[in-house]
Amino acid sequence: MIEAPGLFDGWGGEDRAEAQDDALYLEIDGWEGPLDLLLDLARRQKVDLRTISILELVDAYLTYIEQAEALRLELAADYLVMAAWLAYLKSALLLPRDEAEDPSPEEMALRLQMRLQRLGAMREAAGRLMGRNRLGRDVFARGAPEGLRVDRKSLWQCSWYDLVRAYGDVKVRSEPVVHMVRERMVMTLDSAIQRVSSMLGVAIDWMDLRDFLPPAHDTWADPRLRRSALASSFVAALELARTGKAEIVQDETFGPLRLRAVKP
Amino acid sequence: MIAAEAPDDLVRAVEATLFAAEEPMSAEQIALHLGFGEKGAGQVRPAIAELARHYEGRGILLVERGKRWHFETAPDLAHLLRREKEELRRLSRAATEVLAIVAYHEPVSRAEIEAIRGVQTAKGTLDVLMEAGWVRVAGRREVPGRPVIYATTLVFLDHFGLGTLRELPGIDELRAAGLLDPVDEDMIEAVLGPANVRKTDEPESDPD
Amino acid sequence: MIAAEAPDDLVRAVEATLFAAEEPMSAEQIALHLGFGEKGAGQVRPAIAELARHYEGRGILLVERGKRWHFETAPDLAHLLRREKEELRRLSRAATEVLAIVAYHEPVSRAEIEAIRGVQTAKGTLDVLMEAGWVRVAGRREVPGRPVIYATTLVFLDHFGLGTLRELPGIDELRAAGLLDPVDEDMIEAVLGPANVRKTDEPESDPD
Repeated sequence: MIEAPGLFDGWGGEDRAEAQDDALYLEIDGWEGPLDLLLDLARRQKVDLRTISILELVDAYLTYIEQAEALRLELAADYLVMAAWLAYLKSALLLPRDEAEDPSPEEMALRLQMRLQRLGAMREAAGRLMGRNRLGRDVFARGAPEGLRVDRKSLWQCSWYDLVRAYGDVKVRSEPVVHMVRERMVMTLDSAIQRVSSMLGVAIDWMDLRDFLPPAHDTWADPRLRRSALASSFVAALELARTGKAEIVQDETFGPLRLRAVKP
Repeated sequence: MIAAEAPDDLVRAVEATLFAAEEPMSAEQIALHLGFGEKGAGQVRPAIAELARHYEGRGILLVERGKRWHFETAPDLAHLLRREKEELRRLSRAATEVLAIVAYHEPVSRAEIEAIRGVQTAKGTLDVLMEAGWVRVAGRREVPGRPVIYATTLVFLDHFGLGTLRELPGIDELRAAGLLDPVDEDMIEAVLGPANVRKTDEPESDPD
Repeated sequence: MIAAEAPDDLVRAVEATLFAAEEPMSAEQIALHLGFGEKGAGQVRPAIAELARHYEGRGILLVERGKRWHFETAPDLAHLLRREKEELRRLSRAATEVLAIVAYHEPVSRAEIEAIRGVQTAKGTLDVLMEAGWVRVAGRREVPGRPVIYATTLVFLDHFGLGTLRELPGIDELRAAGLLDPVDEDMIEAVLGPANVRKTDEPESDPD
């Protein structure tokens, strides 16, 4: 467990301050950026971050950067940028105050100090957090829990009516579809040809197709049978015309069809 | 009595060790784990015994199995580990149809059910009916492929208040009860002869 | 005294349930598991409290972590039980710092984490913390750019033995000292070199 020191002294986490001074100058890669380095330098002053001298801190940072350069260590640009800014801050702090300056050097110094405090606080908090008794390392949950399981069991619901109705639906749906056409009386084409040709044989002049139909009484009164007879007689007339036994005329569209025999 | 209230450090250590252990531990293993060395079993045994006494009557027990100790749920509470939760669920339409077909045609294979329904029947549908306890596998049909055949159960008869399957209404009764009544006009027309014949006689009057 | 010796059935049931559970359970979850329904938490809470009392001073404790309860070994026995598990990889300093920042400031965006640390945070750092199950994405902040914000998880509380985030070490002092106040962007600019100094030269750019 990492010993957690006082909250505000800025010390925490790994105790790198114990490192030798010369080690410090070879450790440039060990810091996570200039703020981290500044915090480490601040810790070396061994004073509360709230009362730390920013001027001393700036000096420490600039000295460090100079030494690193003397050792020809490659410095990341942001370290140099920070160095330049700190040099500017230092001169602003030392020179007579320019009232127009905004923000004032003191304010900038204060902000830097506050940032270091925050980072220091989080670093220390991280140390204390990691040093807590941790589950799986210091304290343990039950090694072999039986586990809880809830088996969801469905209680299926279905009524007698649902069942029987479903069967009815299946039967209705799966019944073979049969188209029923009732047998009905018709005049066949053969009988129509016979009737028309025999009537034509005795006719003297043009005859309307409708006159070839049987008289409309008894069975032949049925309009459906009459329609069949008309259709069959028409086809018979066409057939007789095709075989050269009759000729057909129609004076106007949809007008009456007239037939007469072709004399051989 | 006081010991039960404030166990000594050894008892506490044994308790924590057994609690955190992933497998049952022998007295020797516990002793070794707590740094008593190989011969420390004698020192931890009284602590184990005290723990076992302490847990008597509680929700968990310290039990010995083959000289090794572990905590387990009290037997009378074992039902808490595998709890069953019952949910009322309405049988789906497809499942109801399949159930009806099994009832009317049993024993029946899945292919036959599909032929009657005119649609494929998901395997899960029959599983649901078997889970409900209404349908059972009744063997295999002795035809090529030896398909599994299904039949209803006594639970089915009970649930639907039937003495035997013969009490299910026949097709004529279904019709009389209006259970074959139109669901779909066209379908009905296809089935109910006379109405159709009349209609086809007057094709002109058909709006279709 | 007698109650401790012979716990009632509810206490035993809660004890067995929490012992058997693989995850910490809330009072609601326990009530649900024991069949008290969704609103039964009030009925099981006294039993939980009695159990917690009973285990005080024993080798294992009933502890509350983020409103969920679980048994764990007593912290003072850590020296006997401690194991450095391999899974418990050593976190990098950057990762521990980011974890602390998320915990003490949550919910917090990556930019805010970076503002506190003064360096860019590698994407992998947050990934490691999320993989460990300690940090989760907690939505987006409704500001321009809608940055993702991060927060800790219940697993984090479990792992570090915290009942709530209020138990984070030193959090009250840090808050009182203003060290957890939202990060002031302009303060960062003031610190981060010439480019920023130029910016802060523009008066009244500070929204505060």
